[in-house]
Amino acid sequence: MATAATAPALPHTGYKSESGVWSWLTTVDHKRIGALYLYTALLWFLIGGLEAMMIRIQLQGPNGRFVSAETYNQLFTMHGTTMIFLVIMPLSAAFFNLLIPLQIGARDVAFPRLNAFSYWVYLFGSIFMNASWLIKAAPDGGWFGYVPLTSTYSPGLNIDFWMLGLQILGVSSLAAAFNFITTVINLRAPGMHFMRMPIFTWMAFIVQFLLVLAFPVITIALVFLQFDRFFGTQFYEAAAGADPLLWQHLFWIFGHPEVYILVLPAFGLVSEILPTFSRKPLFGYPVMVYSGILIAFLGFGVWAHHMFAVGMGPIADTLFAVTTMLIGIPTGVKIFNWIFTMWGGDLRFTTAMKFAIGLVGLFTIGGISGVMHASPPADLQQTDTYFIVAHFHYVLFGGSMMGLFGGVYYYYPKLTGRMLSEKLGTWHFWLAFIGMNLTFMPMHWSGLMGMPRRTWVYDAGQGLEVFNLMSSIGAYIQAVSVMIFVWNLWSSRKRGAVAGNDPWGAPTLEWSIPSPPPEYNFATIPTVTSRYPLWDRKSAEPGAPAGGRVPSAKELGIPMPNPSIWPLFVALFMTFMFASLLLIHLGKTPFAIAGIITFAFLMTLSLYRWLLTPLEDEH
Amino acid sequence: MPAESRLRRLVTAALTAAVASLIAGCVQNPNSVFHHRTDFNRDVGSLFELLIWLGTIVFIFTEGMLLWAIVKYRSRPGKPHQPEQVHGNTRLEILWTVIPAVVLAIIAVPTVQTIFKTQGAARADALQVEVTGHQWWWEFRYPQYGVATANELYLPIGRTVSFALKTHDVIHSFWIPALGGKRDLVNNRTNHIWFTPDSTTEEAFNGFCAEYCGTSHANMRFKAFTVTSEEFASWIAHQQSPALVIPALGAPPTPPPANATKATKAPTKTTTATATQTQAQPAPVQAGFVSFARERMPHHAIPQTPLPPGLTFDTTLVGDASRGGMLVATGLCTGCHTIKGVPTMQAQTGPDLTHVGSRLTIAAGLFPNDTRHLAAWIKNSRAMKPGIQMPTMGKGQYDPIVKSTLTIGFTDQQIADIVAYLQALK
Amino acid sequence: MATAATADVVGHGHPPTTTGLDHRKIAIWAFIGSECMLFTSLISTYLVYKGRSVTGPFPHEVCNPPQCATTLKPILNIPVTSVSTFVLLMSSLAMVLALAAVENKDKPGWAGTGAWGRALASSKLWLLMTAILGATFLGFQAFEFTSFVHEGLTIRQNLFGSSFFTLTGFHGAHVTVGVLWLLTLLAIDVRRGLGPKDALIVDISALYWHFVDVVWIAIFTLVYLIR
Amino acid sequence: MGEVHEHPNWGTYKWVALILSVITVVEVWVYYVPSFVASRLFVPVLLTMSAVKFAIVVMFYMHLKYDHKLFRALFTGPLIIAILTMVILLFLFGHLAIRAG
Ligand code: HEA
Ligand code: HEA
Ligand code: CUA
Ligand SMILES: [Cu+2]
Repeated sequence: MATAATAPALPHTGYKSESGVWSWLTTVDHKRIGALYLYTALLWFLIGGLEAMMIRIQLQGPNGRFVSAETYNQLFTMHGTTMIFLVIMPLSAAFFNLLIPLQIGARDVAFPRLNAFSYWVYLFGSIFMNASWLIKAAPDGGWFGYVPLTSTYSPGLNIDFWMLGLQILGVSSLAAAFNFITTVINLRAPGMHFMRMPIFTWMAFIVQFLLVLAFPVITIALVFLQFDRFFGTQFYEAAAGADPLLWQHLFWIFGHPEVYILVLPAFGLVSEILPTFSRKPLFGYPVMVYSGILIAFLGFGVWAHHMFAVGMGPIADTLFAVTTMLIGIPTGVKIFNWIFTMWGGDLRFTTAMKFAIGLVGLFTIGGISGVMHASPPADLQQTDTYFIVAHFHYVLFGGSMMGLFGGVYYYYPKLTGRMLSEKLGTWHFWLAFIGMNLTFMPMHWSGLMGMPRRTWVYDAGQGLEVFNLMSSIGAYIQAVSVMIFVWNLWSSRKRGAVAGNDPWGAPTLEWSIPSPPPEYNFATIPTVTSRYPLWDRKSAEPGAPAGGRVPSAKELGIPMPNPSIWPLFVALFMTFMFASLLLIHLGKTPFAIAGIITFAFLMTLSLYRWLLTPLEDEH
Repeated sequence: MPAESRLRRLVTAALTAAVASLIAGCVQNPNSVFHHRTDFNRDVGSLFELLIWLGTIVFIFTEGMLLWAIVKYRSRPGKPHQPEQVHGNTRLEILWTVIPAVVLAIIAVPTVQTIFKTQGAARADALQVEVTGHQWWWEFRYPQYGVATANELYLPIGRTVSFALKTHDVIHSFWIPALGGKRDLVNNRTNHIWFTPDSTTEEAFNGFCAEYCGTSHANMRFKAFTVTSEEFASWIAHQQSPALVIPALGAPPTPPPANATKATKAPTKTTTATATQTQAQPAPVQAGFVSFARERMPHHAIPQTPLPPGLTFDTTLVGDASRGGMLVATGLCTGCHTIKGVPTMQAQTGPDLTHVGSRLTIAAGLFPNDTRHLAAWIKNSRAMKPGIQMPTMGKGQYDPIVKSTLTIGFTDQQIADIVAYLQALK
Repeated sequence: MATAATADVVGHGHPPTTTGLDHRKIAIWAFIGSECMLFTSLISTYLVYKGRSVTGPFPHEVCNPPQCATTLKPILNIPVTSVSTFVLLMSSLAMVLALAAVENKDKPGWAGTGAWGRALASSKLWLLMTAILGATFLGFQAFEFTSFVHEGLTIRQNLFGSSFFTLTGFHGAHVTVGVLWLLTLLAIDVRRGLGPKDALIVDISALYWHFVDVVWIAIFTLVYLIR
Repeated sequence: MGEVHEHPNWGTYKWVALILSVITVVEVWVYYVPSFVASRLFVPVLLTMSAVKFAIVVMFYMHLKYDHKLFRALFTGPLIIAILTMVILLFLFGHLAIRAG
């Protein structure tokens, strides 16, 4: 569905030969898969944003009655889940797909069909989870679904959709992660040893390890929940002596690394954009790399800072307070290195640059409030209030989204061969910037004035009206900015100025090839001799001339992987297999079992077809 | 240069203003976490203010540097377009590794001290309060006095109070911004938090459930009143006294009816029969302090939740407490509520109603406890508080959970009687 | 410089991988790393819930009334599990021999010419052996599960039951996948014979197999032996 | 593209198998010595023995000892994080002395 919607949006001058819906369903080209990720995620961003809008309308005034309490709970649960799992992660994945092979000088990822599989799983999983709206049973347990509320006390289908949906999406992320780890390790062009790798690829590489290590944990936590809900196990059954904190620990062991999964790709993009538009290399490249690794490692030792109120005792509180604060140091190093990348540079404020600077400024705010949470006694007054909501929107919107928007403006030309409108872009940026501050800054106040989060209504006369009204107005401004952005994407796809190989004067390999790149990316695999090949290349050969006709893989005799429909089928049947479980709660267990068996069989069948057809024709 | 420095001064000014107003604005607000009314909150507060000021300094420093770079190094016509290619500077990078480390150390030390201070054991002679969370109301017990109440907490000024927090169903979180930070109510665990209220006079505070706990999480509020120790003693004494009793109810409890329809029918018969003979004893004359003075309730503590449109009640109807008592003691209410001294009223599912008449709010701090709201509540509580267990009981009312309109149920007159009885339960 | 020097002449074939290693082997190791966290979560849960069950049967302790309706003896059957553990260990030995046999296909008599030498050189024999030992382990597990159920321990019975069956069940599932994988290899071996050029795919399945074995080593100690 | 590295052979495999079996036998044996089970050595000893088994299977059967060092990183990194996580969890749930359970 999303495919059909997005297919026409892309002029693939590189290889017109294979366009049309079928070519999109069967594609194994990392650039096309990247595009699919990008446009699908943006679609969900509209939905997630729409949910946010409804939240803000409801909270615009005291004791609002715009939606019912039940609906409201579904709204914030789905808003959070959507934004994190269906928007930011896949948006990052879009850039992993598009950029990693281009930046390391490869012709594709290590496992092209696995790559397609990841996308289809994501697509079907996201549709599955949102299908719950259609039967008025959207998840309503909050995005971290604490038990026993989500186990014993939520009989409906709502939580099943959430639980199974996350399970499906997990498969997608894991498959992609193994793929990219292998790609980065094994497909770097000659001469590109690790310390010459573009910083975005580095951050992406680190994120893959976070994914590989964090997702199994939530998988298990969800398996327990599934077993409890479907098969009557006791993992979260208080009456049986279970401890609900088990869920909280398992969730946050995943959950905190997850937040760095959400932000590191954005950091990577910003680290590409700032040098380009400062005409200066990244300040302290090695430190940027090491700090990234350190953040990731520390990220596994801080999870319980989400649980300071559960009564873990002073020793545990101290332990996690200290580890949490430590993370501020490597992150700070990044911030300052970015500032000093601009220092003494020749700054050009393109839209991409504006968003990059926006990240540096706004993430810092979120980070500082984060450090305030890190102090348990103070956090007892902050936790589960809008003060927290403010924190994580500054890091998520001010951090991740700003970086990703910047990335879109920066790489849209490479993806489509056309530039986005700078004029609309500027409007998008300033409205988003003003809107987001107007929305989320007052939340610090409303939180400290005693407004708990996840509350359907707040009472009048408690000094909360003004701040909530400001937040709502800010949100509407953001809505306008997003619409401008959407319009920009749509209108520029045909009318945008033709980009050429390197519209920005950027230093890294992806800019040495035509835009959009030919299916094989590099006619000849480059040999890398430095961190910024295109800058060090003293106006040597400019790569294929922009606009000139690009020879096809066949003409060059470059072996390309064949398209395949099987990854799509495997993904589809897997989704149906999980979905069949819902029948258990509809009292149709036999059908459920039948469904699971059938779809498991079909899935295995398609899997064998996939594995037994060779990736390429013999050559 | 002047351009930049002006800009910088501007930003700095704006920020200090912002922070000042952050603290100021909050201090004025009686709900805010900076409205310190306990030792606990003062400790937390001083730590928090340290965090805010350090945070502000870091913020001004970082953002200032950012703005400076943006303004100073923006591309200008005259300027050479090939800046010097700096790749890094180890000394600088060490500098901004060390400085944050120092700042964090400055935060960490008082943090750890406060952790151990606030989580130590409460003094032995502390007032014990058992808090039990229910979807979506609060049960408060004073084990030292054998007193049980709901949704309204009385605390003597100057005496340390130690809360034992438990939950009946899902995880909740106990929070009174002005008195103390949150503690979650977790299954199979008993959490503790203690503090000493040090208000100068009697005060009323808002309390909240701060952990998402389902449909009416937003409506799981409560009130806390700090009173003098004399008033507290008198309040306890009053709470210990049995409720207004109706003789006819001394009879062995009539088993709680099985389902709504029968239940709501049952009383309609009995009342007409018994109303005439029974006479309610006048409530025992109340000496001294029985509840926080209504007129002293501060604006922010008075619930302003609107009644759902269409849920009306003619407040001119005069109710008969004894008839109302019969309805209560023989009807659905027996299934869930306790009224000390009434044999049929010993259930634990819902709030203890023994002294409900002396409370200032109903429905977990959602509505003021007056005739209009109480009547509406009896009539159709589910329309007033989404998702709750207490059934809709007014004749012809629409039950949003069962999704049907009641063909039988209490008439407005009967509701007036019940309200009269409940209000008599001072 | 960047695009100037050409790594491989335009056209045919793939450039060699950066590390000279095969993609699939890197992927399987990354996968195994990920599996570490998976089983950590399962094992941690089992240990966290150890001794928290409100009713029996218990792993190592007797459960007396009133905690249990009737007196229940400790449920774990160490002798049987020890044997199945040994079986799984031996399957790992068979697996390495299978790999060695495949790797040395092109050197007839590499393992000696005697009967034993010829046996050592037979990849089919050792693949089959590994699969059989794996299946035997599963047989033991099936026996263990059924006898537990008869003694009143189901996955719904108590925290111990839930966490025990889920943990060992997950491991059992991994073994099952492994057996199927081995049988697929055996089939290929029978159809067209596996040679040195196939060493990699055998190597990969071997890594998976040994990892599953290693996990069991941990489970055997943490769940069965430590009281 | 199989990579070349000196491979352990039947000789090594045989010994490894032997050691594994012996350790396993010892493990089970000590399990049946009440006095030892009671001693505070019981848990550490068992843990060490299984750690040894774990290590030699990984080093020799999974030939990590002979293989590309990259694989060592890919495995030990996650393993360390996994073990740390388990230890912290057991601490948080007051199980650090596993027998307390
Ligand atoms: C992009 C995602 C992201 C990122 C990057 C972060 C980063 C950080 N987060 Fe945040 N966090 C979330 C997303 C994120 N967080 C989310 C979604 C939640 C809520 C979950 C929920 O409950 O729904 C949350 C909640 C959350 C909590 C729990 C609060 C509570 O529920 O009670 C805590 C507590 O410690 C915390 C801390 C931190 C810290 C210390 C950082 C650090 O990494 C920040 C480090 C950065 C800086 C410090 C700024 C730059 C540094 C300098 C300029 C140097 C100088 C600075 C100093 C010396 C202080 N976060
Ligand atoms: C990356 C993550 C992310 C992003 C980008 C956002 C973006 C926004 N968030 Fe969200 N938010 C979360 C992650 C995120 N949020 C999380 C994790 C939670 C916690 C959930 C929980 O508690 O479980 C949360 C919770 C949360 C709350 C608290 C709810 C509560 O606790 O009761 C609020 C309240 O205002 C809010 C508001 C907003 C707003 C106004 C935006 C805006 O920035 C949105 C901007 C986007 C738009 C405005 C798009 C509008 C588009 C259109 C109008 C076009 C529509 C047309 C079509 C659909 C065809 N968010
Ligand atoms: Cu109780 Cu929220
Ligand atoms: Cu966190």
